[in-house]
Amino acid sequence: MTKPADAFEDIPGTVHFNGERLRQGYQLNKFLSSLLEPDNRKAFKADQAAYLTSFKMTDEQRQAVLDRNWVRMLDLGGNIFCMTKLALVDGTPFQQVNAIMSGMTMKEYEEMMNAGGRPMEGIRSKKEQNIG
Amino acid sequence: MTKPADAFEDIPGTVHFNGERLRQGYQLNKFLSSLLEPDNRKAFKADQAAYLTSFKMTDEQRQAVLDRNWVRMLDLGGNIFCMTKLALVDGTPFQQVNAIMSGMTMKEYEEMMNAGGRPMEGIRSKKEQNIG
Amino acid sequence: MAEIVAGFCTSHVPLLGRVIDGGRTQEPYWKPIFQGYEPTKKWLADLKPDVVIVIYNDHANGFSFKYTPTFAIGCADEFNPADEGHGPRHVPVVHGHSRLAWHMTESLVADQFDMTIMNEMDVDHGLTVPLSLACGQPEAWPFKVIPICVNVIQYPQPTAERCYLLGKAIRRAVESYDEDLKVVIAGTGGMSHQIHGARSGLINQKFDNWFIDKLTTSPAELTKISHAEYVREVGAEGMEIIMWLTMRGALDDNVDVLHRFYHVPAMNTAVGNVIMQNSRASA
Amino acid sequence: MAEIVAGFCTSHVPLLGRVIDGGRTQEPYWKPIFQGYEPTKKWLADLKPDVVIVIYNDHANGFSFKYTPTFAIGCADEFNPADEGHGPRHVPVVHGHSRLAWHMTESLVADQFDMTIMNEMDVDHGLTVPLSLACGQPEAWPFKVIPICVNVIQYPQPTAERCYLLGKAIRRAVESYDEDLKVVIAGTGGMSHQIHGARSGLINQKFDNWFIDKLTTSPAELTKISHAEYVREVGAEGMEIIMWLTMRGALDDNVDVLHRFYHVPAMNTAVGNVIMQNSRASA
Ligand SMILES: [Fe+3]
Ligand SMILES: [Fe+3]
Repeated sequence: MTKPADAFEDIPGTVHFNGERLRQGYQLNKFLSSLLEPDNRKAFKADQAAYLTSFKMTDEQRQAVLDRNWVRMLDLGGNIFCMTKLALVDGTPFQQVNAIMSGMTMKEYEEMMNAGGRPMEGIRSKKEQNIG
Repeated sequence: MTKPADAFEDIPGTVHFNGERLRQGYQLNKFLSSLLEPDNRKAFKADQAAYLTSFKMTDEQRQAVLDRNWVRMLDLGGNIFCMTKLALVDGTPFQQVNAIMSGMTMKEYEEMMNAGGRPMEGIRSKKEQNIG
Repeated sequence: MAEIVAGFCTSHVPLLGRVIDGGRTQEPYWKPIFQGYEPTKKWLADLKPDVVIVIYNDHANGFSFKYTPTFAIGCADEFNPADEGHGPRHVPVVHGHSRLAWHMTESLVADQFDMTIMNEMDVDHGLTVPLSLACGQPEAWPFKVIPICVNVIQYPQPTAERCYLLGKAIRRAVESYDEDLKVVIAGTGGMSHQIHGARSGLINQKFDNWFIDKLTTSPAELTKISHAEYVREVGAEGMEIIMWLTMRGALDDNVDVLHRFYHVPAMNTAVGNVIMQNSRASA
Repeated sequence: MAEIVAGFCTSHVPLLGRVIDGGRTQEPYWKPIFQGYEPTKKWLADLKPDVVIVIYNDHANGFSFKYTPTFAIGCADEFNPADEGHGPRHVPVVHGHSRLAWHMTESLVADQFDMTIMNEMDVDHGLTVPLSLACGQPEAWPFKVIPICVNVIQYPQPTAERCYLLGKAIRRAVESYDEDLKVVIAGTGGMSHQIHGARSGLINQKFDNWFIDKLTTSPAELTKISHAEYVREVGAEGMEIIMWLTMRGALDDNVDVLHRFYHVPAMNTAVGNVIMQNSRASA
């Protein structure tokens, strides 16, 4: 890919879902999107590892799915909207995924949101970064 | 649809494949395009009428297919590129379809083409029309 | 002649759809949000538009990454609610206005917008939640809908300026239609939120409110902001508010704000809802 | 920096692909056509481009009418030859240049072209026949290919002007790429033919030759011609020659013609093939 604009690179705790990411995560996201079909959800639930073999993912990506390692999935090219499908199938509230991704407990995360969300101070630029 | 530009309407012997046509022929073209799959070609050849019932076409459209009435298919919203699939499945040379559509024998049509194609005189505008 | 008589913007938070569908709008956490939409519901019920053009984005539900159109226009008669992972929402089928949609497509393409023509597609919460927020739970949606789906989830997204110009082109398209129709345009998405990575949960009330101010008085300024700046200020997922600019582009430079509502949070997201109409219309 | 060093245009008649695949190029009916392509084959073999950008259209093979992008760009690593009704052509898989394609997509979208990003697609004779005509029957295509698919089969097609401007934007995209690459651009389709209705079989030698003249010396004039006029003069299916304007837009205003070939008929179609390069390049 062309170098992503420095501006994107400068934003902390954020994935720039560009062509490189798309390519890296293509099969992973194809698996995740396959869960939109009721039959596929059933097949996946019945035998997760077997179902995963029908997608040309890397072993790392498969393991991240089996481990429900959301941070790893994101690192390996997972698209966040595709990941919501898996959370729905599992019945995991997405706030929990967000708590995990930002290194907080569910309680801390909920309290932060109820207090008006994550404050913008220190999360605009890597130069002033206070997260991650 | 909005009234197609008068310019298109003025061209003789030519279908303006606009939104209205697309809508009219949607299921017919869906059937025709289904022939791109080897399994579907097999199923169609095995029992044409039965295969056709799986598409929400009008009875007129189904009959035109069964009759290989190319002119009628075109009238009923058939897209010419979709129609090439059916000709290929039948093994009908497309020149023959073109001969039929222009009311010529295959021999006449071939001779016309070998002599440099249909001359432009009289086929530019309905006002000066000498075809159809 | 068809006319765009007004526009509204709204967040399209999927959870709000689930709360409506589950009959939980009166719960203390949710009630203030749905109260904020009451004026919009009343306004729309009184206005009775024939068609609502909904600018929205899909979230890998109706589309897969197999292909990603920058701008797609729904030309079909019907659009079914998408299965987003636990069965489709139990909301009415969305009825299109195929004749107007095709006219718009012709006009937009002639105007150098490279639309993708959709003859079959399912619509996800990006479209159906705004309908629920603005109409409640009717047995059938009380107007026809022309869905215009914008790619905001895969880089490169269209620029904010391109989204704004699309609004202007949509207006030209509608106004050149040969039948009398009362049309409303809706911009959806936002406001500030990010639902991935270490910045998950960000909310930027200051930017959101500044954005609504500018959207009202000087939208062209908002078209100069880069994707990266939007992502920085409103989050990677919140940058979908550039779709509000499409709605804004379809209105006059001078508008009156009939309703303005902002609430924090709906779980992960700031919620905004604004109604605007051309000033001459209210004069 | 990558550079577009030259362009060529060619018809993409499916039958020519079948004749090549069937080893029948030396039959008396076909021989003059393939002889006309010999200079192009030699030129391309000597030039050894890294990438060829192929402007083509699909004929309801790789795409269905479910969705119709105005402009689609192939960003994948591989594109398989489509099954067009009797099994795919036995030609090599087409290898993409994903990195350049994504760069081009970013540049084109920033330049206000509303591309549809294709991450999976099959390519039909519109793309593979030009490769066969220009390369013969190699075991693998000797360059990478970026397919750009234009909707010319469903009204509303992009205007001739828009196709020309796309060429200019493609040039800007290629020239802003960070790696040295020798790029050729191909415009495909045409020349005059109509394969439906009572006008089936039309051939307009006068217009075709005038079009090639103008394409060389004053392409902007060709961008002013309406779709209806193109359909009238070169047939409903022949109007796909507007894709030659995209190739032309990617070159300088002044070009030298290195090869020019025209033949009537290949069954239903006039066949044309032209190679152009920027005049400064030949100086
Ligand atoms: Fe959204
Ligand atoms: Fe073609």
